Amino acid sequence: MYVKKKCVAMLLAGGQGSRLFVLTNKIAKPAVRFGGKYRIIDFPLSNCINSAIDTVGVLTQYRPFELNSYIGNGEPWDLDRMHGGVHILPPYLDAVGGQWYKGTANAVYQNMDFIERYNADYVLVLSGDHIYKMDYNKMLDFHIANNADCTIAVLEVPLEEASRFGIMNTNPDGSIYEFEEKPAQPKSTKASMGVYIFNKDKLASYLQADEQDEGSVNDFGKNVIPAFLQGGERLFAYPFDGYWRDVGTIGSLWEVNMDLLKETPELDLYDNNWKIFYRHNPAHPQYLGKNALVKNSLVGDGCEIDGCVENSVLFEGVRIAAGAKVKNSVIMDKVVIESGAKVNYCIVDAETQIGAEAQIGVEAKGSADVSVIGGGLRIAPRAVIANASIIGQDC
Amino acid sequence: MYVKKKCVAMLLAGGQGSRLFVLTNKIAKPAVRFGGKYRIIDFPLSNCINSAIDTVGVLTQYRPFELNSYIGNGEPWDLDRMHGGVHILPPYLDAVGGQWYKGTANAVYQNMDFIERYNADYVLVLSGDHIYKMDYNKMLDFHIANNADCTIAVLEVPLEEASRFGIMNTNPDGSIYEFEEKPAQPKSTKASMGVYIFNKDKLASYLQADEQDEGSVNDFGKNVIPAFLQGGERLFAYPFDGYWRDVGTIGSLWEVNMDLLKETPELDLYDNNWKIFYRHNPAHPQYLGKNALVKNSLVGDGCEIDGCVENSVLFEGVRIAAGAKVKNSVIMDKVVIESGAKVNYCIVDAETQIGAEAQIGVEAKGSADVSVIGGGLRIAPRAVIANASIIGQDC
Amino acid sequence: MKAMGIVFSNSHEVNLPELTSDRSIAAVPFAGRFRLIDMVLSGMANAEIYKVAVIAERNYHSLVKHIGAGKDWDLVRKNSGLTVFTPFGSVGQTRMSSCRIEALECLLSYLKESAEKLVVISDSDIVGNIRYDAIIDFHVKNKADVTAAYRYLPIGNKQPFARKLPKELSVTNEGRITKICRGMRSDWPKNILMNIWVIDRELLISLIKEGITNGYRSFSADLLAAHTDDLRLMAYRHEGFYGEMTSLAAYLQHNLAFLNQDNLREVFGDEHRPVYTHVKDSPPTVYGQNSRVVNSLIASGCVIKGCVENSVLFRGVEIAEGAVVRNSVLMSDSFIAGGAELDYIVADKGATVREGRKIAGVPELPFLLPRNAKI
Amino acid sequence: MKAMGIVFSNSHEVNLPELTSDRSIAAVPFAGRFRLIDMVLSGMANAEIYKVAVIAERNYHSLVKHIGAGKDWDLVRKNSGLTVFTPFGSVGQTRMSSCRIEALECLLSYLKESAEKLVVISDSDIVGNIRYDAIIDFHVKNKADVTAAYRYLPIGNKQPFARKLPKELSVTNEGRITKICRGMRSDWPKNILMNIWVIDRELLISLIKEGITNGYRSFSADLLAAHTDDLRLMAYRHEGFYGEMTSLAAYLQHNLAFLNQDNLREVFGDEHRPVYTHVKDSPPTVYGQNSRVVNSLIASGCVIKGCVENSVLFRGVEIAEGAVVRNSVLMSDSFIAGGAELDYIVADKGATVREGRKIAGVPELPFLLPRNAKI
Repeated sequence: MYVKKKCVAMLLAGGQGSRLFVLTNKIAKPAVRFGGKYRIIDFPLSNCINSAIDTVGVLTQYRPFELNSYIGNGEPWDLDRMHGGVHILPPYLDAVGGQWYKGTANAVYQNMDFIERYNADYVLVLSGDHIYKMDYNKMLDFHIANNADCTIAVLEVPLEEASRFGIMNTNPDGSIYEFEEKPAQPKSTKASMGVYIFNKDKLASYLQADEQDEGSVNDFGKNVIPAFLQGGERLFAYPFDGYWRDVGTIGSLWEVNMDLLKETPELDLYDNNWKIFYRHNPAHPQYLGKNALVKNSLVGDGCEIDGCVENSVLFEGVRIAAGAKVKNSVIMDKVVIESGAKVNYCIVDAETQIGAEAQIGVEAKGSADVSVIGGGLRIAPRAVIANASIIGQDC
Repeated sequence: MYVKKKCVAMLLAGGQGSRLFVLTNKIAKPAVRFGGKYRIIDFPLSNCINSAIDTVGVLTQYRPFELNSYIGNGEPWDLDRMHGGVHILPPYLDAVGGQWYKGTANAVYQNMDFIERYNADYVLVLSGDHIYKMDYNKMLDFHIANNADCTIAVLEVPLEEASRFGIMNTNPDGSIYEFEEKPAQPKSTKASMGVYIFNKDKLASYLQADEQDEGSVNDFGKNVIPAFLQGGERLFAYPFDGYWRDVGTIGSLWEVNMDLLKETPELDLYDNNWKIFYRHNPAHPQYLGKNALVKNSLVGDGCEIDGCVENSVLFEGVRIAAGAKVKNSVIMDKVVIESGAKVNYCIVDAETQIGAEAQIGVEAKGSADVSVIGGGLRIAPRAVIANASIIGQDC
Repeated sequence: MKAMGIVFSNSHEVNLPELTSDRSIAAVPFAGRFRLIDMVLSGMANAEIYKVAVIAERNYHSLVKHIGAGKDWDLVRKNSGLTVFTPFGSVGQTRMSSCRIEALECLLSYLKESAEKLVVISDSDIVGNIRYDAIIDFHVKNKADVTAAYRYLPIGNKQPFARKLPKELSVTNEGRITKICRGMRSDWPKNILMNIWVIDRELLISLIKEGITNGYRSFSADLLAAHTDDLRLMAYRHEGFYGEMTSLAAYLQHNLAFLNQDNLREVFGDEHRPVYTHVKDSPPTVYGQNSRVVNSLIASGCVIKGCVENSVLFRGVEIAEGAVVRNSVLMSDSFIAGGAELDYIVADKGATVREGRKIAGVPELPFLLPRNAKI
Repeated sequence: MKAMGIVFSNSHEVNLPELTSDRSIAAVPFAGRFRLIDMVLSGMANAEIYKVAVIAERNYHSLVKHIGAGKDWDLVRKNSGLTVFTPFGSVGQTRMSSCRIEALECLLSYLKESAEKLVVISDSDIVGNIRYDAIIDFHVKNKADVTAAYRYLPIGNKQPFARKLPKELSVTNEGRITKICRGMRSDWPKNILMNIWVIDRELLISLIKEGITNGYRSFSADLLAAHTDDLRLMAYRHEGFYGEMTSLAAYLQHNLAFLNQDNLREVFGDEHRPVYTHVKDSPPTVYGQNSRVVNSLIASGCVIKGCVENSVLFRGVEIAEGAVVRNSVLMSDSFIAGGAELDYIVADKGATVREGRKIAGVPELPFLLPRNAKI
């Protein structure tokens, strides 16, 4: 017995995110940490529950352990429900054998049963790679008001950057007449955010057709949306004008973290009416010791800081000894930085230990120089690591 | 952050159960219905929570949709926990590609991370194919008291049947010196129930070795237990003397249901201290109409019965019209039996409709004659179906 | 539109003292496997009302045990869900509230902290599958300030005796309420107020304050009645099955009403608007070799070896071979021994009737077997 | 061995009236992100006690809001979990209980319906990471009828002033209790009863009945003291950090004790025995360009632009540039404007200190800023 749901969200969380290098060796990209407290996937999940969409399928296949256990029963996002809630949807085997997800569209196709189970009228397709706060319910109202078959959220981007995005060319009424993937000569500046709403029945039939097309790579952007356009369906562009970032590279991951240190950050994490929920670990409050000096920084619970921290984002349970100096860096959970170490323009992944007097990126000047130290490593005392290094093993 | 658990259960639920024919076309065997209210998997899950084992990994890969949604958040078994609880563990992809579970041992091997996460000292390995009530905690106490590396639950079987089982040959102290899979000349009558307790570290190292053995089929019974014996580990047989049935065939599935109709059933479902939990559907109480005649039968919620029912087990929401006759049968959820139809020695799977005046198994005399009608079918009015038929499509 | 719910759990217990001496009326068992409040809570959950306050003033232990944290209605939520408000919890409160307005007063800060636009208020002595979502839609569509649900009763329609008559509405053709008055006449009123309201949250807060200031006692007949001119009070007509617990006879009658399959499917069998209840994990019901059960509703976990006719049996009832039960409601874990005969009986939980005892009431005055009675 | 828990949420509020006028002592905020009851509930959950009754008699709204259905302690269970017992819920009960034994009386049927062998009883005004599992093991190993936890205090050790002294135990070398008496002397007792007991459930039921019959008032000093001969009363010595809320000075002192990292890690940083609390999904704390924070505990969600020394700040506190806070405890959502200076202050939730105001208490008599005070 399933309670009918007006709209079900399908969250694509299968990507490896290989341009994040050592940060996604062991975890899927949506599980990457952000902002001192969060993981990327907290944003679409919190957006869903804040938008009153309480049924979410998370499509995973790459290294899902940490992501699965992070999502767990869905309780942190109020998505632990008898009816609906969050469900992990991995690939599966049937009588004729199993297949891994071939593409984003195929992943949804293989899980149409999940959508049918809730008898949903609308399907919201989301990506697990983006940092933004958005009311999907308003987009759904827009979709319904336009009597659309598919609505795509779009963001205005500067014309000179438009050729990096999927661009929607629209009529004055907002309907889309053309979609161009990374056009050399963009005709518009409306970039797709990778947020789609479909009428369920239409989606089901196009996915079915896409599955039978041997030439298709089974991708929403490359295949399904063009097919909708070609089929003469009603596609609309829903304009969004808030903060939205694709966290695809080391540079962009570093920058979205640094964005939070501005005087008035564009991404407001302090809004009680649109909280970003996350899974909590029990921890004591942060302790700043007798020698601590912390300036222009964000710090999470459970930290013990006796050194100097400036222009940095510290996640939970970080320990920084007296005499250590951390600047312009992103330090993830349970990192230990020993006395006299200097860390500059660096992303240090969880549970790594930086030995005493080690020097990382001391010459670095900006985002192009950002180094990355993988998780669970030991950097020896007095080790020297140059700018823009990617460190994946102890050194 | 994970709370340490003394013992974690790994429930093998990946089997197709092909000898159940049409009953497992669309669902995994552990999801097969039993006893008017239950699914097979309710028994190991209820045994776990009643034994105070609150962390269960369910290893699935065959058609897991219905099983996944049945287990859901684990709430019916009080296994919806912040720490521990029930988790579905499907195969997954990592950086070097994915692999399906090759065998029971490989399924556990691929999920050692799950066990390590809870820092468990002991691993309880269960099968999702058996109907029985058992206190695993007593078995764990036995395991610890014997300082065993592996304990295997055994059942006394008649000597003439022993060659159908895996037989444990034991010393007077209960320790196992030999394991014989289906021996032609059984030396003992202690049959393995497929319930194992392992010391976690030992299990991890033997599974590692098993994985590297190219000749292994990665099965607990065929490979891992023999390896433990060969390695000189301490193996003990834990004697169990309650009701235990392997529901592997149509005949045995029919019989375990009929066992419940005996004057004093061996399997006591009415014991408030060892409840079998199950997922509830909202339903009204069963309604017996003005023409109803129900004798020696078990009936679930939501049924509406106006016909005759004898020696049968009716699941939830079954409708039997006035004038219909059901005898010696197992009628699963939401089956509709129209007026004048006769159903005898038959298992009818969920949501099937038996047309008016249809005749099924009217000549049948015993368990060898049992017919099976698959789920969601329509049997035409006045259709005649012979004894021991297996019906997989409308007719 | 987003709405929150308020449920009164002790309303009109005066009409059903036989079953409410040690439980609230919300917790009175009903229709074989339910308690009365199940219909209200399920109706609210089905209307996507996920924030519900239950006002519990007296005898609420069995109610609290039944609803627990609200799991069975999927009402365990992170920052809202189901909350039971009991008296004496607040600073300085030293006595039970004496009327609905005073009871609402203790919710003032809860109401102020909430963000929902609308509040749905309901009693819990109501039998029916109420479409709270339809009432909300009606309220919004009619731009109402307050909407009250009512049912229409043709004059002359015979109703069970009630110690306290329900209130009556005068309604214009457009559905506007022009008058709310206490049911004072000997015949039953025509437009019966169901004690279900939809109201703007901000307006409710100011009305509560006004009611306290003016010393009003009745929410409808005093407070709302004072605003028929200056507020837009609308009436929503409920068309489906509806019953009120006006007496023990009404209790028996409303239970037996579900032997009609149309009523049964409408109220308890609609899979789009299911009625949830606290699950007990009962096994199936067993019918013996010589059982004879006709036109009856039987919950799970019963063992029936005797004869049952036109009756409602709750979970775990045992009818021994040779016993005969007719036109009765037997609550959980009753035991009827062989040779006993029952007619028009309401047996509270755990009652035992010994061998050969014959007891009979009449439809308008059923015989009550008290809880755990052994006769 | 399977145990259930009983937690008193209003104990010894007389010692801390400043913070308990509108909340129970169990709900008093503590150590930056906790409330006192978090330590008890987490300790019980860590000891695999999954059935817990919280006795709440007064002012329990903030407590109930904090613990909700018990999710944060993983205590939402199908048929047990966390239950709050409030007065007036039971049949015929018309007044608050006047002592611990009377409060326990209202749990008699709950205790009788339970299956657990042992009951762990605890107050909630206790600071420490109590190993309830170790006390249970001690109880079982010593075949005790009742085990009481105590701490040893060398004579002469200076303790904060208390309106009501704790009780004292006389203990033999083997750990047997020979005497329980009220703390009457001007110097503090040596073996301080911690008001944590482990007791056989059946025995507890009979002791409650005996206590009621005899009109005893104190569970320990009257009831248990009467059984030092015929029952095996054992004493378990707690060795870790321990504090009692004996006064506002003690409250400040116990908060500041966690500026010592050993204490902090022992009580709130042990990952095998974590202290859970109701999560608020606060964002991280922001430190401004000119902030200067030393030797302080800071919860998340704060915005700190000024100077903080030897202090404890709860969630959402804002310290403006130029403000100076020393030796103080500031509860959630306090705001300290620029130029303000605070020394030895306890600020209740939502207090505001305006620009340039200078306030100071002393360690033995901190200055209290009441809830939402604006000065």
